[in-house]
Amino acid sequence: MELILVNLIDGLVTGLLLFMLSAGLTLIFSMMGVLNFAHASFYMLGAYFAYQISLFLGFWMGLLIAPVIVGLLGALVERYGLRRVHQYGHVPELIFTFGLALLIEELVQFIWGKDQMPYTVPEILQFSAFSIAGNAIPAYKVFMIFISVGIFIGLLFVLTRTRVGMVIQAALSYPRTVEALGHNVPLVFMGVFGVGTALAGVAGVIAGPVLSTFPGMAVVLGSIVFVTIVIGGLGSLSGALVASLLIGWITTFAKAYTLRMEDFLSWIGFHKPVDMSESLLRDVWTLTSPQVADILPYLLMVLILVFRPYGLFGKRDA
Amino acid sequence: MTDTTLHSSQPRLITLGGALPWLIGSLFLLVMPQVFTSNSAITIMNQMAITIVFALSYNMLLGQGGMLSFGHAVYMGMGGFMCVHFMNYIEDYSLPIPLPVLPIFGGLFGMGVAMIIGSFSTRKAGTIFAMISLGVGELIAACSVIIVAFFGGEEGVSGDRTMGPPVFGIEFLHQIEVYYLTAFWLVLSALLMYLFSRTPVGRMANAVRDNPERAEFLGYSSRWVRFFSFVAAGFFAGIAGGLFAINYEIVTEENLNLVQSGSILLITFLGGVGFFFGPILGAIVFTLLQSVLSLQTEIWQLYLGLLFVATVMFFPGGLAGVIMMHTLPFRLGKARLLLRPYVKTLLPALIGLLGTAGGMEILYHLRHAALGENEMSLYWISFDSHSVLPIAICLLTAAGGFWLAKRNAPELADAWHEANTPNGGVA
Amino acid sequence: MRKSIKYGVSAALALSCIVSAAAAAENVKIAFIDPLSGPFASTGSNGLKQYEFAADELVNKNGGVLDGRKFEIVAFDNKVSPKESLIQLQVAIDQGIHYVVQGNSSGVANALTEAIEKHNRRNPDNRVLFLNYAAVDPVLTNDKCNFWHFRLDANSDIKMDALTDVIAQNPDIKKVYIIGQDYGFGKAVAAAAVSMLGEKRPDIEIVGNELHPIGKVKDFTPYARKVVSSGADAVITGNWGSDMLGLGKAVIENGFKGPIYTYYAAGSGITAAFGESGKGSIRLISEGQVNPPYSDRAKEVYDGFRARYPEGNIDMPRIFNTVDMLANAINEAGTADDVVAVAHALEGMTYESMWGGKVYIRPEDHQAIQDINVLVHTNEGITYDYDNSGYGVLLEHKVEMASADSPTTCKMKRP
Amino acid sequence: MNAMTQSGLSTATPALQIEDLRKSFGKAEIMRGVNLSIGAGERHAVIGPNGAGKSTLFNLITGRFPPTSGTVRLHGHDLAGLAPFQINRMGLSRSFQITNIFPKMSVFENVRCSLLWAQGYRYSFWNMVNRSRALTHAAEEILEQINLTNRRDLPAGVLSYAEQRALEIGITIAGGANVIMLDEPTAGMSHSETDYIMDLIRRVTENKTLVMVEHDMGVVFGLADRISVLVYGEIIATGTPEEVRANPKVQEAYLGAVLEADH
Repeated sequence: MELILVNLIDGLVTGLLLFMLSAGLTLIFSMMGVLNFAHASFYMLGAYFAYQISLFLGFWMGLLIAPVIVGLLGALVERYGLRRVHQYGHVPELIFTFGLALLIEELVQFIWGKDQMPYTVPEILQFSAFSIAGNAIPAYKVFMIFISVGIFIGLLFVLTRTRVGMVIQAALSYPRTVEALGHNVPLVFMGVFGVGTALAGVAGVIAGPVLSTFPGMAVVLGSIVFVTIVIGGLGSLSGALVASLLIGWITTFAKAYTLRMEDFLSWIGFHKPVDMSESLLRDVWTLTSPQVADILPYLLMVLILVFRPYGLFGKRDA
Repeated sequence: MTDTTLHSSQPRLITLGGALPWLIGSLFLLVMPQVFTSNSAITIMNQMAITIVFALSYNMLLGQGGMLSFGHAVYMGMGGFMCVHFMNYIEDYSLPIPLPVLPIFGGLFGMGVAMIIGSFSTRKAGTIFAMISLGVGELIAACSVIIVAFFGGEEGVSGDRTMGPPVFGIEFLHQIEVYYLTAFWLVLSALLMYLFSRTPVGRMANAVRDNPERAEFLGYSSRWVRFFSFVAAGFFAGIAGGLFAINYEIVTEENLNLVQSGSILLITFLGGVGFFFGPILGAIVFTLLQSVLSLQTEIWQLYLGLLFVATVMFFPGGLAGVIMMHTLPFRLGKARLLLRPYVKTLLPALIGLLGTAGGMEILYHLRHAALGENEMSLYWISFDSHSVLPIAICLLTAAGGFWLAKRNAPELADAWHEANTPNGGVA
Repeated sequence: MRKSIKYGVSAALALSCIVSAAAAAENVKIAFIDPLSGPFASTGSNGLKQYEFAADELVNKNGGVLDGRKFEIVAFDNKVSPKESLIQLQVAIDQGIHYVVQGNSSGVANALTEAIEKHNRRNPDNRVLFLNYAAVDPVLTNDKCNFWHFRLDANSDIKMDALTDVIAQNPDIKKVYIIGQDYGFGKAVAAAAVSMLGEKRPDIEIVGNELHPIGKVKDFTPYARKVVSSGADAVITGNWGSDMLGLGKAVIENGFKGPIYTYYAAGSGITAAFGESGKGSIRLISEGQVNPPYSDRAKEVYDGFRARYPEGNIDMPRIFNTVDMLANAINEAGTADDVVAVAHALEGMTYESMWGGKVYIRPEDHQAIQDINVLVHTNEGITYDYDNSGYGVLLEHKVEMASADSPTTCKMKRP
Repeated sequence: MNAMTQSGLSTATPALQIEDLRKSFGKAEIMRGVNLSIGAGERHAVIGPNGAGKSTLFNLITGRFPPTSGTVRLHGHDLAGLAPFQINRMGLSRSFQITNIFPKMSVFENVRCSLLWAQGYRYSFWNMVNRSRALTHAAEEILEQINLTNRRDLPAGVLSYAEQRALEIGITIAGGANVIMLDEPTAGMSHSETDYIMDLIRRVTENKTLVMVEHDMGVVFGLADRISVLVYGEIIATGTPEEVRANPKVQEAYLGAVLEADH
C-alpha cells in the first residue's frame, strides 16, 4: 500500500517533467500548427547550459539563466529559421525541426563532447525529504514537483489573466482573426516559441542532474513528448497535462509491478504451448511489464490515433 | 519564374527521349565496375544502389503522396529479415530457388506489412500519419530486440547467399556478381516505380498530395489513394531490404530502427522530393559524403546536419530542385550569362565555407584532442592548433569569402533574373 | 587532426580502386573497426588510443616484429553498425590488412565473425584474422565459433562464473537482485547468474530478475524502488552506457547500500559521473588490475600512457595483451602474411601479462582464459584514477584462471 | 430545355430532392429546414444575401459536412452518410467558391485526373495514363471547351484568376456527372470574363442538371430555369425568374435591394 503512494509520487515527478515539455510544445503547436521535433533538443540545451553555468555560478544561477538563454535561442530559431520555412508548407516545417534536432545534438557533441556530464543535484538538496515505509523520497524530487507546479500555475495565470494570455488564447482558437485585430502575430509567434522552448529549458535544468546529462538525452525523451501531446490531443493544454500524468503513472506502475504477458494471454483464453522452443511467439509469452514499460506510450498513441484521431481532449486534427 | 513550373509533368508516350535516361543509366551501371574494380568500391556502389531503391520508395510517400513517414525503414527491414530467413530455408531444405528472385519475397513481405499498417495509418495525412509512422516504427524496432525468434535479437539473422542453386554457373561468391544482381534489381524497380507514377493511382497520389479534398470530389477516396501508394512503397522498400540481405548476408535491428528511417528522410530530402531523379541523386551524394567525409573529419555529422538544415531553409527542392532551376535558362539559351556571376559569388562563398569549416575543425581539436597533442593537419597543412594564427587565418578567410560573396550576390540575382526572362520581356 | 584519426585511405581512394596488395617488409597493419563517431565514440576512441599506445610501446619501440616490421593501427569508424562494419571490413581487406580488432557490441562482432568466415572460405588466398577484445557474448566461442576468431576478453559466462565464486564466499549475501537490458547480453547475464548462483549457493534467494528496454528508460526510480524494497543484499547488472549510470544512480539514491556488481561501470565518463555516490558500492568484474599496479612494467606503461593522453584511461588492459600476444604469435609463426600459421601460433599460447596473471588461449574454442578480478569503485588507494576524477577501481578479489575447464559447444573446423 | 419548369407537377424522380435539411454548428443553426426539389435537366440557381448559408447548403448536399438532420436524395437515392467521393460516383460534381484545384500539377493533369474515375480507371496501377489516347483526347476536348488549350502544360497555380475559375469548372464537368453544382462561378470577375464563363456554363451543362449559387443577377436570370431564394437558412421562395422577381417577400428581404444596387 505504501509502495503505491511512493510510486504515485515517482510517477507524478515523471509526469510533471513531461508536462513541462509538452506544455511548451502544445503552445507552439496550437499557435503555429507545427510539431516542433527539436523541442527535446532545447530541453537538452537547458541541461548543458545549466551545467556550464553551474561550474562558475552554481546551480541556482543556472536555473535562472539557462532557460532564458534557451528561450532566446528558440526565438532566434523561430525568427530566422521557422518563419522562412513556413512559406513552403507544413511538411517542410516538420522536416526543418527534425533537421534542427539532429543539428543541435551534433552541436552539443561538438562543444561538450560525447561523455556524460558530471552535472549534479546541488548540495543543499542532497538529503531525503521524507520516507515512506523505508523508501526515501529525495528532497530534489520534492523540489522538482514544486518547480513544475509553480510553472504550471504561472502559465495558467498568464494565459487567463493577462492581455498577452488573452491574445494567445484567441490565437489558439481563431488563428486568423487575431491578425485582423491588429496584433503583431509574427511577434506573438516568436514570443510563444521562445517561451515554449524556455519551458523545455527549465525542464532540462532540473532534470539534467537526475536523468543524466548526455548527448542522447534529447532522443530518449524526444519522441515521448510528441507521443504525450498526441495522446492528450494536439493543441489542448489540459490534454497535455492529463496525458503527461497518465504516461508518468503508466510507465512507473508498469515498471514497479511485474505483470506478465503469460497471465494476460491465458486470461483472454490462449493456451501456452507446451514446447516453446519452436514457437515464433515464444518471446511474447515471457514478456513482463517492466520489460516494455517505456514502449507502452507508443502503443497507447497508435491505438488512440486509430480509434480517436483527435487524442483524448483534442478538438481539431492536424 | 517559380520552380513550381517544374512540377508539371508532361504526358508522353514512350519515346526515345523518355527511354534515353534509362539506357544511359543502365549503361553507366554496366561500366562502373570496370572503372572501379576494388571490392570495397563495389561494396560502396552496392550500398548506393540499395539506398537508391529505398530512397525512391520513400519518395513515393513523401514526394508523390505528400506523406511524411518517420518509420519507413520498417518495411525495408521486414523485407530484409524475410529474405534472410528465406536464404536459410533454401540452405536448410535445399530449395531450388535461385538467389536472384529472392528480393521478390522481400518485396511481398514488405507489402504485406504495409497493408496491415497502412490500413489504419493512411486514413489521415499530415501530422497524424507522421505520428503513427513514428509510433509504429518505434514499436516494431522495440519488438525486434524482444522477439528473438524472428529478428534474432541484437545479433540479427544471418544467412549464406551461396547456398542456393547456381544461376548460369554463377554462385554469387564474389562482390561483382552481387553487384550485377543488385544493379539489375535497381533498374527494374526504378523503372517500375517510375511507371507507377504514370498510372492512374500514381497520378491521383499527386492530386491527393496537392489537394486531398478536391480529389474526393472527383470520385477518389484520398484514403485509398494514399493506401495504394503506401503499399506500393512498402513493396519496393521490401525489395531494397531483400537486396540488403543478399549483399550483407545479415540483417539486424539497425535495418528497421528510427535512425535508419530518419536518414532515408534526410537522403530523399537532400536529393529533392519534387523530381523522380531527386532521391537517386540524394542516395549517391549521401553515400559518398558518408564514406568520404567521415574519413576526413570526426565532425562530419555536424556538417551533414548543417547541410540538411540549410537545404530545408534555402533549397526546399533539394539538389534536383537546384539543378532543374536551370532548365529554363538553358532552354532560353541564356545559361551562359550565369557563369561569370556564379564564379564570382560561389567561389568566395566556397572559400568562406572552407574557412568556417577550418575554424570549426581547429576549435574541435582544441577542445577534444588529448592534452599536449597540439599538432593537427588541415587541408594538407600541419600546424599547432593551440596558437592563434591558424584560427585567425580561418576566420579571416571565412569573413573575407562571405563578404565577397555577399557583395557579388546582387549581380548574381540580376543575372539570374535576366537568364530567366525570355528575350523581348516577360511573357 | 589527431594522427590517430588519419583513417588509412579515404573512400575516395577506395573508390578510385588503386589498391595494392600488402607488400612485404611493410608495416603489419591492424584494422581497428569500432565506433569513432556517434554515441559510443568515446569508448571507441579511448580503445583506439590504447591500441596505438600499445603498438608503439610494446612492439614498435622494441624494433617491431620479424625483421623489423612495425605494427600500424588503421582506424575504421563503424558507428556501431553491423552494416558499416562490413563495409569497413571490405575496405580493410582491400588495403591488404590481415588483422582485424573489434570489441564494441556483440552484434557487430557476430556480423564480423560471420563475414570473415565467409570471406576466408571464398578467398582462401587472402584470409583475415579477427581478434575480438571486448565482445563478450558466449555464443561467439560456442555455437558460432570459427577458426579465425579469437576472444581475448573473458566472455560473460566466465565473468559471471568468477563473480558468483566471489559472491559464494560472502556469507552476508543472502538475497540477490538481477536487472539488465532487454537484449541478448542482458539476458545471458541474467541466465548465467541464476544458474551459477543456484549451483554454488542454493541458499541465496534471487529476489528479482528483471529486464528493461535498452536505451529507452528515462527514469530508473521505479526499478530502484523494487530493488530496495526487495531487501536485496547485492545487485547484478550487465548494463552499460547511460543505462548503467541511470540505474546505478537511481539505486544508490533510493537508499540501496549493498554492492552493485557490474560489467561496464568504469571509464568513459561513468566513473566521474558516479564519483562519491558510487564509492564502495559499484563493483566491476574485469580482467587485469590497474590499482594497485601489478608490476613495475605496468606502472611504466601506464605512466607513459598518461604522459601521452592525460585524459585517457587504460580501462581495457586486455588491449595490451592482445597486441603483445599477436606480436609473439607472428614472431613464432615467422610470418605476418600467412594468418593460418599465426592463428596456429595463437592457439594454446600462454602469455604472462603485465597486468597480473597468465592468459591462455584455449585451442578448442579460441577463448582466452585469464584471472578475473572484482574491483571496487573508490578514491582510496588509487594510483591511476579514471576520467581524472580521483576515483578509480581497486582490486578486491581475484579469481585465478577463471572457468579454465568450462565446457564449450564449439566444433572448430580447421583449414 | 424548359420542359421541366413545372417540376412540381412532374412525376419523374427529381434529380435532387432535399427535405427538411438542418445543420447546426454548436448552438448556431445555420440551415433551418430547407426543402427543395430540382428536376432532371433543370438549371437551378440559389441566391441569397451573404451568410444565408448557400455554401453550407452545397457542402451538406455534397457530403462535405454531415447534416444535423434531414435528407438529400440524388435521383431518389438517399445520400445520408455517404462520403464526397461516393456521392461524386453517383453522378454529382461540384465546384468551389474559393478556387480549389491542384496547383502544382499542370492544367492538362488537372483535367485528366478529373476524368480518371469516370473513365473507369479507378485505382488501377497496371495502366499507363499516357498510353490511353482516348483519355488524352477527352482531356484535350475539355481543355478546348474551357479555352485553356494554350495553357495546357503550365502549372495550374500560375494561371490567372479567370483561367483558374474556368479550370475549376472544367474539372467539375470533366467526369461527365449529370448533376453539376457550381458555387459562385463568376465571383470576382470582370464583365467580359463573366460573359465568357456564362457562355461556358451554358455550353458544358447542356442536357445536365445544374445547381448554382450566384451573386451576379445577370448570370442568374440569364441561365436559370428556376430560382430559389435562401435567407438565414430558409428558402423563402422558389420559382421561375419571373415568379421570384415578382415575389413580394423576396423583394422585401433581398432582391429589391440587389436589383436597385445593380442599376
